[in-house]
Amino acid sequence: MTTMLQIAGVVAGYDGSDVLKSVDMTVETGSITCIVGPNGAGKSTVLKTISGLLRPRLGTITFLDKPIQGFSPRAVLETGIVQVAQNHSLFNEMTVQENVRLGAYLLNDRARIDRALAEVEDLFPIVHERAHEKAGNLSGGQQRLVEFARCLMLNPKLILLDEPSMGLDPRTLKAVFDTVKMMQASGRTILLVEQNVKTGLGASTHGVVMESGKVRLTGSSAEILHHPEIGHLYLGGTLEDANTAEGSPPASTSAPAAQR
Amino acid sequence: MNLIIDAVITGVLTGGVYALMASGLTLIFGVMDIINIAQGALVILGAYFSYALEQHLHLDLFLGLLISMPTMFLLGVLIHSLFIRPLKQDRTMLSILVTFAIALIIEGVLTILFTTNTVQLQAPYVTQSIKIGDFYLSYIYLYGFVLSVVLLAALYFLLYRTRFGQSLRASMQNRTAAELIGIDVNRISAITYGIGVALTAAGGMAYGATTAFFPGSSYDLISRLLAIIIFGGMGSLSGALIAAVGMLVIEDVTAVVWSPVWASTVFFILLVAILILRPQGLLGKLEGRKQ
Amino acid sequence: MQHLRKVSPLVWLFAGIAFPFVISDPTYTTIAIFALLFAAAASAWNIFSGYTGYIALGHAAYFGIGGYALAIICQHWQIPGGYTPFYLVPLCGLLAAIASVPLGAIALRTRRHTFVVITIATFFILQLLSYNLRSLTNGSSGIDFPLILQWAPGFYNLPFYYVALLLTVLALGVSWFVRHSKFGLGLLAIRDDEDRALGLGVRTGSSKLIAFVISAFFVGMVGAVYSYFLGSVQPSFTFDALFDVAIALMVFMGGIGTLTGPILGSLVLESSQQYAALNFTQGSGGLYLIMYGSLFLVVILLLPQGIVPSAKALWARYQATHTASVLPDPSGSGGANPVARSAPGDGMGLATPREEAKA
Amino acid sequence: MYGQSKPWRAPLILLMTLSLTMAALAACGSSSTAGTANTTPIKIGVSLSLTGDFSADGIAFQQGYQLWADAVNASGGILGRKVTLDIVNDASSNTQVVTNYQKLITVDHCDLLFGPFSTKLSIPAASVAHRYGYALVEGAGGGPTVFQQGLNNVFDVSLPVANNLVSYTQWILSLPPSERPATASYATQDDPFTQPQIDLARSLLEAGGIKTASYQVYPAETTDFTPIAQKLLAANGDIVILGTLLQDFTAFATAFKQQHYNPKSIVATAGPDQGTAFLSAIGGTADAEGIMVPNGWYPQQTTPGNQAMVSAYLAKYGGDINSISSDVPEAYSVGQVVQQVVTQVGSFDQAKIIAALHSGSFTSVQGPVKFDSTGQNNSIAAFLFQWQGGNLVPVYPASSDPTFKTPEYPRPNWP
Amino acid sequence: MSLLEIKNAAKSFGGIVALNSCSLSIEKGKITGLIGPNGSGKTTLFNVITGYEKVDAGEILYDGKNITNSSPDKVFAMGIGRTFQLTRIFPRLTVIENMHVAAQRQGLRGLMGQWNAPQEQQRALELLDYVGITHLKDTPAANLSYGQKKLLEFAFILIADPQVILLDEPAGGVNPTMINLLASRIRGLNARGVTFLVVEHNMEFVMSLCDKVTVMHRGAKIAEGTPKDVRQNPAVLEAYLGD
Repeated sequence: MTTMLQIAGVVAGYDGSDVLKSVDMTVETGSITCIVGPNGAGKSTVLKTISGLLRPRLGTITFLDKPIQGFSPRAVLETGIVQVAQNHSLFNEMTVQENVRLGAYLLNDRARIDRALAEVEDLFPIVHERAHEKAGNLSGGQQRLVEFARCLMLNPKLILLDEPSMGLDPRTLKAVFDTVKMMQASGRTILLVEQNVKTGLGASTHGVVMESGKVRLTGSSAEILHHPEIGHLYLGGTLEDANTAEGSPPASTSAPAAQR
Repeated sequence: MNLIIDAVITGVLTGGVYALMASGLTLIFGVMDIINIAQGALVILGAYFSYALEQHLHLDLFLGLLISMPTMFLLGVLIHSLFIRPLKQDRTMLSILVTFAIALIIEGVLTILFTTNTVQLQAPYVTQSIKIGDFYLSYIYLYGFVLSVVLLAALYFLLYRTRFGQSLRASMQNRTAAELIGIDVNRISAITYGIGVALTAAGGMAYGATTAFFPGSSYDLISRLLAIIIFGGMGSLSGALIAAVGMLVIEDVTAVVWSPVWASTVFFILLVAILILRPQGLLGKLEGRKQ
Repeated sequence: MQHLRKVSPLVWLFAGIAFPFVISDPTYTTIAIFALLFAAAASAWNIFSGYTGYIALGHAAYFGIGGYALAIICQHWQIPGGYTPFYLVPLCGLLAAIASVPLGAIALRTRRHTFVVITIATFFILQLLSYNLRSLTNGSSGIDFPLILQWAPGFYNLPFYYVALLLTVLALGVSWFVRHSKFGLGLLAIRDDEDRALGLGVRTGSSKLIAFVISAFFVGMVGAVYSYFLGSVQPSFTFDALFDVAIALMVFMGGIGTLTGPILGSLVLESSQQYAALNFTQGSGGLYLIMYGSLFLVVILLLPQGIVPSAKALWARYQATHTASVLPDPSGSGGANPVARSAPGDGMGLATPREEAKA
Repeated sequence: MYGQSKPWRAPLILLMTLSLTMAALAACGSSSTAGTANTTPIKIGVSLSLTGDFSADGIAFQQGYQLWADAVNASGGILGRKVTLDIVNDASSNTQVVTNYQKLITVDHCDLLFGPFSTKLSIPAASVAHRYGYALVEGAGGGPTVFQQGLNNVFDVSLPVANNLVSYTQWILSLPPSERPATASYATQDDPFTQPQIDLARSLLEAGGIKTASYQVYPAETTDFTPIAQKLLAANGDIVILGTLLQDFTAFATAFKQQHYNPKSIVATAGPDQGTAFLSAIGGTADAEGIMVPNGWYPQQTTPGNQAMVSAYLAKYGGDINSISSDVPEAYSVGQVVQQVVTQVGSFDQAKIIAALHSGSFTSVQGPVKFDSTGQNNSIAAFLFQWQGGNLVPVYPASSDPTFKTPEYPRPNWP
Repeated sequence: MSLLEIKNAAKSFGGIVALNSCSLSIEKGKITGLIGPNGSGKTTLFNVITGYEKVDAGEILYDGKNITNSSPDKVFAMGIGRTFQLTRIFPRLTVIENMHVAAQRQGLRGLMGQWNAPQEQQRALELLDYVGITHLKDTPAANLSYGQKKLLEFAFILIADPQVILLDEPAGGVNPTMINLLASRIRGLNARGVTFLVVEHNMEFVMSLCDKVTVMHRGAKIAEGTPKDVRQNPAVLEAYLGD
């Protein structure tokens, strides 16, 4: 396998405070790489620095052997990287088709856009079925699929997904991750951020564990899932463990429970 | 009765001009979520621009727009990049202050250039009129109205039939998502602000040809324009059109059937009453329910 | 710098009381009277707008009601110039407060920009009424206050000064009290997320209205004193839209939602504005407008949160770099370092970019 | 939380800033008033609206005062001392006008005070001047309210505002019955300067048998005059009497032209007296033809100092005689009267000056000045002026002065 | 016995039916799970119970009292607390101030008193300690991480001693460690008698935590029972869990 994306020594943050404190990671061509870690570890921030929404203060991001750090979102998009934002990233007042067409905003060639649309409609029938409905009227899972469809319009090489499972019911969740695998099967590389560790790592080939703005562990997703120490510390062990651990409410004088 | 019909006709025609002035305001609000207090001062600046072209180059008022509108567009882009784009936090409120400051500076510059004397734009069609029934209708009202309709139609076309319009609407609806599909939102904002300001050049010309003005005229104007876009629903173009026409008709009719001194009072009371029933204005959308 | 922090409010009060004796020229006490009256009004406005986040741009209406109330009372009862009108000032504030109950209740049915415009509209309605209800207001000619003939020129300003000082201290006191009360915490919660606050038992409707009425009460009293000092009420001056803009600018400049920001903003802005008008007017008046506007731009672009929060942030940064070491963030969330913390804490910090991106 | 622990630090910064500002102010003030030897110039304080709503008039007033000061200094000054004008801007704000006169009196220690522009600002100005026993001589601020306060120190050298249109009514009523209009329409801004004039004219004309066709009051901030014009048009009065300033007069004229409304006579309280500013606003000499305005002054008048003032104006500010706003002689007259009274009293003792102003008779470019007990000058008759062939010429009351012309009546239709 | 009872609640938004004659009852002292596909009306149900939305028809009973269409503050004062799917805290207030917002007080004197009265302050700190974010008490809530915000929202509900707590996707977007902490806190509180109604898509969380699970689909209840029963219910499999 070859390396598609390489991040080295990236420092980035908001308002003068650093969220990412020197991040190094690689994404292999054709993989599904899943970043996991506690809230606030900087997972989504990594995606934002790649897609150009956030400018890194230090470090390099190399995509297909070319440096892309500090590029504008548009320039990043032109290199073949597309990001799907965390939630509700459709234009609610526009129709499904308008939304999907906007995915090819960078293109001027109408015929090419039509062709791309036809291809995407093949993969995502919903785009065709609900073409003229307002995107805001779709359910959460349907919206996620339309977002995926839109991101494929430019035929990207690398797709960044920010918590695709957020707020989805199990059935939809399964459909979404099936779609992720399908996108991989059609030759694309995927880098995603997941809180739902088991689902996320379960569907991916590679895993990255982050904590406090740094990468703690990388490896195949199976390795990560079964790494004993990491499993206990960052993935929370099992629910049974937790139930027997600490967890009694404060002293009865100030117990939060109702005692009426 | 004839008086009322006359008042309605003038109300509709002047309402068109107000709609043109307000359309820039509502457009800028829709895209950037900022209230451009400088709109009133920019309208007056636009009027003086036409005045200068007419006085010094003897350009026809409408021809002059070919110069003033592009120039004002550039001015808008400049203002946006210098003063509005740098606002990071709390843009909505801070932009009110920033644009107010810009209004003060514009007034100051106009005072130096043109003194505070009252002027009105001159052209043959300003005072000529045609007789309809027993009512004289001035050409300038007609021309101003036609200009407004044409420009508003062009704006509508731009927004709903062009790629730029699509990206503009996308930026209005979801800024981050727009950035992620490659739309340069800052550029769109700058252009939108420019368009809003360019529209004031046309609105200012039509206003200046029907009303005498001086650099301080902007204060009355901006309060009316604000009332119009709230009445019509913030961010709604057609709402602004309806509200502008409605406002002027209400005022003109009140002025003839009751008294000019109560015209504004009636309008403002009506505005308050309507906003109590429909807080989002006539055609505005309620802010989405959280969650 | 450290010991200055411990200086008690009493010292400031004393400084305020002593001011006319230190700088006794009536010109400066005149400026001080205007500045203090604006400070009282700004502080009161901040109790509503600063704490709840509802930007009201119609308080000039209550200023006008207060001014007209005093003028009409003095005219109707033929009250001679002197101390008596001062005793009537609370009554005028009360009248303004009473008027604000229905007006506030109507306006507070709406939010954000619509609220702003409704408040502007209520202001215009009242201004128009002051023109049109001639039997009460004497129309555009206005009403003159009785002359105060018995006070010597050197003494004349002192009663006004101390009344203005008293109003400022009272407004600040009420503001402090509100800020530290459960009621005030509810107002701040409304500013951040009104529906959520309601769902946590905050009676948002009545809280907003009470804060609105409190601010109208003070602004009404300020209007009464201000107009009495000027000697007359006239629709265009007593109901002055620029009053609202001025108040808002002063509060924003000082730091909206902070306790002392509004006072600071108004004292600095009003005195510097009067100073500028006195000193930089030879030649074109346009230049004055340009300078004034440019000053605003500079302040807003450089200190977007206002003077007080920005100063605090600077101070925090100074402390952070000059105390032993900057501790790493214990939570690992990247949020709790002292610099980032000081900004949104008290002022208009609002959402961090992270928040915006999520929203 | 963060904000509570040290809430008193901010006011400290504030008080320091404020004290520094004050100290700086005090320093400026005291340095400029050092020495009162007899060779130092006489300092005359005046607050003018150089910005804001009244700024057009404020700037014209500044010219008038300046022309007078130049003239006095050229002729050796007053009591052997030159004069300097200490002009501060009040930005058309009544708050600022109080501070300004306060400063002129206690910081700048001005020897004399001139009035501001407009009735609205004269009231607070007069009250401050009164507190310090200063005489306040003014040229435009003659609304009746100023003189209802019972102040003894305010003097208006121009004719009382309310009487402005009296000469017009006299002229109308002097027309032969066959030509005399049967009806008159009135429209006035809701303003203490214009409305009393219109009300007086109306009562005089009604007493003379001329019926009122329409009477409209409109708010000062009106921008759209079409509905009002339509009402006047519908009432179709033979003559129209307007209580306007320049801006609304222009709007009325435009609306009348658009509506082809041609009353036999149009008179306005102000606007047509603004010289070339009026001509350019209305659109040229043909449009101005026949429009009337009352005024206490005209450029060709042979009143004392008038020719000198006019030529000095043309030399300094350019233009032609029509470009001289009537604000200029109003301001100039203030200076002339003050000059005479100071020379007469021989000192700057304000009490004596006030007494002398009340008792004495003076001359000015606008004509004789004699104050009544309230401080108004009742000795000037308003001339009635009419635009004829691009010039504003006096037409009434009849005079042997060659500049006087016969009134055009009825006025020609709009071009 | 049932503490909270929803009878035939109906609600639609401009033609889109969110609740379709929905009836369910929440037993006192139990942890009830509420699951269902996206758009099945779970959040709308929360909104109508807590007064954020008014029902078009039907009624809601709490402890035998009719609370249909009561305003959110009244519902909260009666002892029903809730959290939101995307947390709703007060971003510009500090963590400790957030805690005090929900502390109920009666009458003018209560409102005019200091917001951080010693007793309330002590309790607020204990609750922060309980969820493990005491060290952040003076931090503006905006600066908290997503998970910390969830904990804060959970903690400030508790300050008012609610009898019933409605949790809307407490585990969504939160890392497993925090989910476990939350689960243990819910159990602890439940042991003291607090009733819970939990909307959650994380099946592991729901199944291990809840005494009873109710399934919603298209605005109405389609199944209820023990986690085990529900898991095997064909209708649930069809509508929700997938195959």
